[in-house]
Amino acid sequence: MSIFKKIMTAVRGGASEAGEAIIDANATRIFEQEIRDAENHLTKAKRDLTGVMAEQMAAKREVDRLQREITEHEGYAGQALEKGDETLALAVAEKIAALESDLSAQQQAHDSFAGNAERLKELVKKSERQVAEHKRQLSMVKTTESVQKATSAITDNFSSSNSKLLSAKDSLERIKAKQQKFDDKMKAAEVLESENSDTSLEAQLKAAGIGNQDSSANSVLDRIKAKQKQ
Amino acid sequence: MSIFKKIMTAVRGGASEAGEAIIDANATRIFEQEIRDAENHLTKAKRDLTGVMAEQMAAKREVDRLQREITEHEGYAGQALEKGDETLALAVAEKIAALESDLSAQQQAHDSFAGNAERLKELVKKSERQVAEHKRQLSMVKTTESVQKATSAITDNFSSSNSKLLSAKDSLERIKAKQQKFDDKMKAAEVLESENSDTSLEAQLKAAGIGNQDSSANSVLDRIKAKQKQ
Amino acid sequence: MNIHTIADHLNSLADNSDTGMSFDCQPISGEVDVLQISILGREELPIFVSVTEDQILCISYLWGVEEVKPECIAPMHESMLEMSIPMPLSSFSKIGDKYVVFGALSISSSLADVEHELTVLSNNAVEVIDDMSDFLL
Amino acid sequence: MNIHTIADHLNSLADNSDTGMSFDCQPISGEVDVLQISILGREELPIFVSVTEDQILCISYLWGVEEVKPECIAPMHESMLEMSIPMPLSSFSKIGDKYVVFGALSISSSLADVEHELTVLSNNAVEVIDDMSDFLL
Repeated sequence: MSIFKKIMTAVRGGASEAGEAIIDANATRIFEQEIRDAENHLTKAKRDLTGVMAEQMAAKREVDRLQREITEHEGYAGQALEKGDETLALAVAEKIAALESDLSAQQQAHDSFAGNAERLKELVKKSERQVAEHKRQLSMVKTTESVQKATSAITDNFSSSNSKLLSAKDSLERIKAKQQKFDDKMKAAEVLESENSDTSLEAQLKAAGIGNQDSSANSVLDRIKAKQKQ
Repeated sequence: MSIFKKIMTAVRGGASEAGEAIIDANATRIFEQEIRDAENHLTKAKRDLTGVMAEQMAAKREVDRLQREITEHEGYAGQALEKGDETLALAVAEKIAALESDLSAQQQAHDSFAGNAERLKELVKKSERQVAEHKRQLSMVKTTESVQKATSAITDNFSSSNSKLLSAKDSLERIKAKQQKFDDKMKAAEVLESENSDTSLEAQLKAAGIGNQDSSANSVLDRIKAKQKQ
Repeated sequence: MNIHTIADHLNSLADNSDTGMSFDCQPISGEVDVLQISILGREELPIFVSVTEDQILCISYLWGVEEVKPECIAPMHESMLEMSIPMPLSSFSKIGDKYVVFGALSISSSLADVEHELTVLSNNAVEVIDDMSDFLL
Repeated sequence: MNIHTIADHLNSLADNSDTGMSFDCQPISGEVDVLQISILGREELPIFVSVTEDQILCISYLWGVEEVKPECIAPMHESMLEMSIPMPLSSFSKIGDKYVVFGALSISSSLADVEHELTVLSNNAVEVIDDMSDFLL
């Protein structure tokens, strides 16, 4: 059964089986090990690819060098023939034959490296896709298990707190009532604030000596005298 | 009708009414203007709050200063009384009475600023909540409209391209077939690669002069002679 | 990022949140750590946060199957699926016999991202209950 | 972030994607800009990307209502809601008469985030079709 189907089955089981693992702990460890293996495999494939591409480049350089040398020696052989020196020409031709044999070997090696590099590139991409896919599946398993355990913790906490479970409609009603109360309080505070501003003005008038003076110099003096008698 | 219900109604309409706006362009502009207004309102409330808090602090400093000065003058009045200078004591008491009147005004101003600051803080928070809520609602409208327009563009593009719409099962089958073909190709490439390695070895043997020599010196010389005759 | 970092951040915000919301965090112990987050004035609709290896899950419980008018289950499911794209940062889900709205954030999200997610999730939850209440008994 | 930035990035990746996937992007003109993204080997299940003011929406179409066994609509809707949390980075939705999986990213996401989202979304889509095919005709 695919991971997706296992999870579909597990979540359908619901809160009653919250403790049950989707894939057992051992299977999870195996799954995680598989991801690590795939990642190691990927690292190895990338290193191999780097090596093969270096060899491919080296072979290409050797092919180019041999081709240049062959062209050069063909020139020498031509010059020897023009001078009528058949013996020298044959010696050069022997050298060319050896170079050509070398070239053929290098060309085949190069083609082989190129093919190998192509194959390794595909392998790297395939491994990258597999690692991403395994990680996605493991994330699904872990998320599902986490949600089931969290649900279980929340349910336990709720039952132990003896709080009454409200319906969604009742919750909403209470929230709206609190909101209304808050808005009313703000409006009242605003009214109070404007009243306070008036009081403040009154106080300022008093400070300027306009209006009633509730603290006369004589009463202050009486107060200080009373303090001294204590 | 709430934005949420408008969107529920609009998406229920489906692709056939894709072009229809959830709230008309003019209403969207009004909505966006409301958000800008709320943001300006918020900026103003924050500035007011900063101002009021500064005034509150200034009033607090003044209250403290007046209290210190009253205590100081109470000391002077006490000393005047101890020296039996009732006239001087009364003059100081007049000063204290004035300071106390000042203090009462400053204390009232301070309390008023404090109440005002509290109210402005609540107002700032409320405005922040409103701005966030309006932005959330506008995002819902814009996302829904964008999805409807995108769906419409995709549908138009699809019908104009005359491509045959595959069922999900058929699509999956084709994807799996391509996957299989790719895996087969990779396996074949691997086999070929190991064969190539053998060929490469053969080529290397040849280069070392072991095995058949297919390019003899004489044939090279004949080739060069033939070239010269051209 | 773990639930304690989130709790410390939200508790330290006090009046300095950019969203105008006041949070109160309470860890719940269990096989996994869960943070119960109450928002001032919305204590009836707490948000539960848990952290896995790769994501931060924020869940708000909406209502139980038993609160839905039986004939409304089908249209409700359809509406939930239809509203899933328009609803920002959250999706509907069903956990056991409870319907929820939830948001999942990357483990590398900033604390500001988490705060924004919680605010939008709470607003989504309140609006969903208000506007889907026709489906409820 | 707009669809052209995304297209340029994905097209320039070639062999250098970290996810092993090769993308091919094709803009679709219309009232809003939409980017059709094909993944090599999965051309039958393209992903459509559009960008709004605050998010990047990635949508993969699964199947039409007419492909579902009529008696399976209800259990399918329920499974979709139940799988919504476990399925990483994507959720189910219904657009008109089509079912989709989609992912929404913040407009401030990095191009690497977008690439990761597309890869996971594509994998989710393929797996969903495979594992929900019992519901289909």
